[in-house]
Amino acid sequence: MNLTVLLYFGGFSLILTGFYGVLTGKNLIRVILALGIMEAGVNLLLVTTGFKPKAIPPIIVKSFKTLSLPNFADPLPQALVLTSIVIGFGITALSLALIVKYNEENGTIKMDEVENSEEVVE
Amino acid sequence: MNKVAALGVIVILGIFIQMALHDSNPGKGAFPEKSSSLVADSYLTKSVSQKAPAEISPGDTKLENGAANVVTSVVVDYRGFDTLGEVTILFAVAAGIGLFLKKRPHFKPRQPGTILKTLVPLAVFFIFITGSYVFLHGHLTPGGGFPGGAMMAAGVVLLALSIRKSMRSVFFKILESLAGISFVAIGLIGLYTKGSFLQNFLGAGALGNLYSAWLVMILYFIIGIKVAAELSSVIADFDQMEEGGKQ
Amino acid sequence: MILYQIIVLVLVLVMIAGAVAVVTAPTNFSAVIMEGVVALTLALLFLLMAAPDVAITQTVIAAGLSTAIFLWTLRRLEKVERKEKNHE
Amino acid sequence: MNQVILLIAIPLLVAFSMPLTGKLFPRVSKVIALLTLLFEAIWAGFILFNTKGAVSVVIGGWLPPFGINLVVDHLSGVVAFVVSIVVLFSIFFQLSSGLSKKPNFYMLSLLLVASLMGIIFTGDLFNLFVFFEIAGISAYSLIASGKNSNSSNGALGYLIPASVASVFYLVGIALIYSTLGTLNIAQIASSFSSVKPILATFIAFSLLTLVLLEFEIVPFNSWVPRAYQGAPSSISAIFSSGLALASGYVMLRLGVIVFNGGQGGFIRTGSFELGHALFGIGVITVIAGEIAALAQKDVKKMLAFSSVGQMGMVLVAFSIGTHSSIYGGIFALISHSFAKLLLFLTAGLIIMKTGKSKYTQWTGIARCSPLFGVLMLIGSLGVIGIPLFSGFWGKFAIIGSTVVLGKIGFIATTLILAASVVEGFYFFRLVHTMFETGEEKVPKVKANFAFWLISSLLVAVIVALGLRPGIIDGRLKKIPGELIGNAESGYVQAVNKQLKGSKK
Repeated sequence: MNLTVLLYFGGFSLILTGFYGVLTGKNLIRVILALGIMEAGVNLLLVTTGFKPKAIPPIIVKSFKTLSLPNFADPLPQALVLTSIVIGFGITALSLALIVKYNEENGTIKMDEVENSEEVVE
Repeated sequence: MNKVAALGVIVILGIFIQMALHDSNPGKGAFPEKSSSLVADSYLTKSVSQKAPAEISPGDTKLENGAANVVTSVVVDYRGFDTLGEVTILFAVAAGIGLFLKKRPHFKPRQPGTILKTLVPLAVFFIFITGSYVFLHGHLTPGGGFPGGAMMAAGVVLLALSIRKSMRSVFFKILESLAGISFVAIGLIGLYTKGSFLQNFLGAGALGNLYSAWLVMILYFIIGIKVAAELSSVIADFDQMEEGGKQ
Repeated sequence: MILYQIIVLVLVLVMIAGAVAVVTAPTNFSAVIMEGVVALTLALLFLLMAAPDVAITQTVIAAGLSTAIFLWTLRRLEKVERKEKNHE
Repeated sequence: MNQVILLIAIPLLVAFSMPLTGKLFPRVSKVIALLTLLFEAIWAGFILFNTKGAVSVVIGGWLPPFGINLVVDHLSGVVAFVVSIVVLFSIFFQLSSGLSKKPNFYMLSLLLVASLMGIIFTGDLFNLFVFFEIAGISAYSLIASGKNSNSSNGALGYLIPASVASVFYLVGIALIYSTLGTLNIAQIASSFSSVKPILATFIAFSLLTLVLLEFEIVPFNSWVPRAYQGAPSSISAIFSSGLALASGYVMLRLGVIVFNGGQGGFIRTGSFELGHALFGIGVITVIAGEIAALAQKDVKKMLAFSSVGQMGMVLVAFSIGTHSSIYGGIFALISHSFAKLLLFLTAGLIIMKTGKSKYTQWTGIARCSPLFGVLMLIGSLGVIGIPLFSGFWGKFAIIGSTVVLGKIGFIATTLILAASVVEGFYFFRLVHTMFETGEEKVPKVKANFAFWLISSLLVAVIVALGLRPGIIDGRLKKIPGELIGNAESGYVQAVNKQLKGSKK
């Protein structure tokens, strides 16, 4: 069993499941949750790109020769994921506040009811 | 969107992804046999701008970057500009929520019992200590400014939930502002003393010591404070709008 | 090594099941809780993938704070709905 | 050139300090924000004036593939200058229009301009993503600050598709990193042709989704009408003139440099002709945008859809990828920025003073205050591309470049001309309505000094560019040459030179 392939599969499944949720969701809370699932999936995907079987965390705790590196995991994708998690939280917080405002303005948290009253050209 | 149509889109996208990942044409694929990273080894051996030393051990002082946690060195030092953008995002979220949500000042907080009143501050005290430990040791151990700041913000949540007093977001705003100013100011000092924005002007220190990797440590401290203040001010805004429902 | 692989496999499957549950859950509340489960499983997975920094951040921010503000919002929206019903 | 970082750092610094100054002296903080925007415009002009060719600037002292770099060349200089002017004028209009806004509004516009500068100058794919997110978050909040009941709807309608697109952008980054092992745009450009073709196509699509969404291209532009309608007019103006310009710039950068290796001709990834797909999408966008604009009664929505049509035309030009079409595309983008800015600000002022947002209700406004009619007319002429006005030269160059393409070129030419006719129809319908005599008495619309200053400057620019494109031609004509080189583009060369010059 190839772990990398499995993790890629997991990441893409999450992204596609979330995407399905975003496409079909009427309730705004559910759409934002589905977005969160997509973000989780892409974070997994990013970490997987720096993953090697039997890797150890990229923290230097004992000495090593630079010619023969220990099997460190790649630190760069991990750094990117840190950023991506925080960005995801920011988007979630902002969209929840927007939903509250939307609810105050339209009296609902369903998207399509308002959408129908306007001409939206795809 | 129609459920069937959405399912169709997902299936098509899935097939496209499958084809892309298992492309049999010649060239570089998504699953390289050897690690393709051009940059990771240089980060790990601290040899981005100088030659890699033969051996790296804790306590070395001549490295270009003294953080033992390589992820931290990437987040704060090698790609510090991204991190500036990241704290800016939280700042923008806090500012945005403050801009478009109406504040509701009139509400009566419920008074908590004595047990909560005495125990929660104690718990929050320990949470703050842990949070600051996490971001002060960010260059040595896993963790760092973001989780540390978030832990402190969680302490603030606890306070808000138990004490039920209206949270004053002014304090957070000032803290946030000061931390942000010092982040950019450190960047500008680097620009005018060393020649490029956010460049390390303090030296690397000894690998693995608490008082090492000065710039990383200071920046992570600032990030921790800033993240804690920003998250707290976001939560304060949420708290106020939640109270607003009760009035 | 086999044990490690099995654990990863189980975690990935739990995560996918959780994601499907978020999309199909009957109520908003259960969907939010399932999202928390997915985030925590992912944090465990990160820990196994030699990414402790990411795991900590994921636990505190994505699983903790994110779920908290979701619940906060839900309570707020429910209150408004209840108030509206009372008015009617 | 090191000082280019100030374009990003200074607005961030001022924005971070605004919670302090905003609490203490709210009025002063707004003026400080405006002065910062003025500084941006001056500094961007200074950078542009000193640009001789592509230069790479490192951040943090780490060389490009390891650290993040900024790249300054003629293209980024010109775009940054125009964007900074657009934001300056819009925010000046907002500040002087009497609709008071909280200090947070100006803070977020500073963050927006900082992130647009970041988008323009950065040389790193992930950094580009971070700046897109900052721009997005400031944009959603600014839209939601609108007073009408559509603002939160517009903001959410923009947030959800943009967030989905940014997830796909991150997928693209993950795949690029696992395949090529780097995130630096120049390094990716020089090795992108070695990626397997289907994978390369997938990566290109996932990266471009976000860019095309911000660039208002069909089918990713469902957010456009709602967001434009919900936002305050000054913010709609920034979207249509600033954000669209910046994302068009990214489209050009990624398309021509990364996916094509700077070889010129149709943009391709591996064996797949991405350019054909983009050409097709562009054609559909032009048709859909112009027809939708024709059907609109709401003036702001009409202007929004007209922007969509124009962006489609620019995409068609970029996807052809010859020297003259790239030149024409950039010229069209820039002139569209100025003309749309004038239209949005004038329309915004009229809507604000009269409270009427549909053009059918505007009957007779120009009878009472004819200068507004003239401003709308000049803006429209600038967008349509009548000779003597700025839009003409862009369309002229694009049409000139399509002629050599044979059948496809014929389609493109016909399309652009037909689009101009449709544009002409709905813009003249608008202006004509304004000059009609209505039954009702219309109040006289008054504007303050700031508005007259901005609008006369914009009119001057539109007419000057129309009469003498030579003013900016010298710099614009160098851009295609920098993008499309014989072996490597000037952009890639600049970064590689820096690598070779290093000690390592």
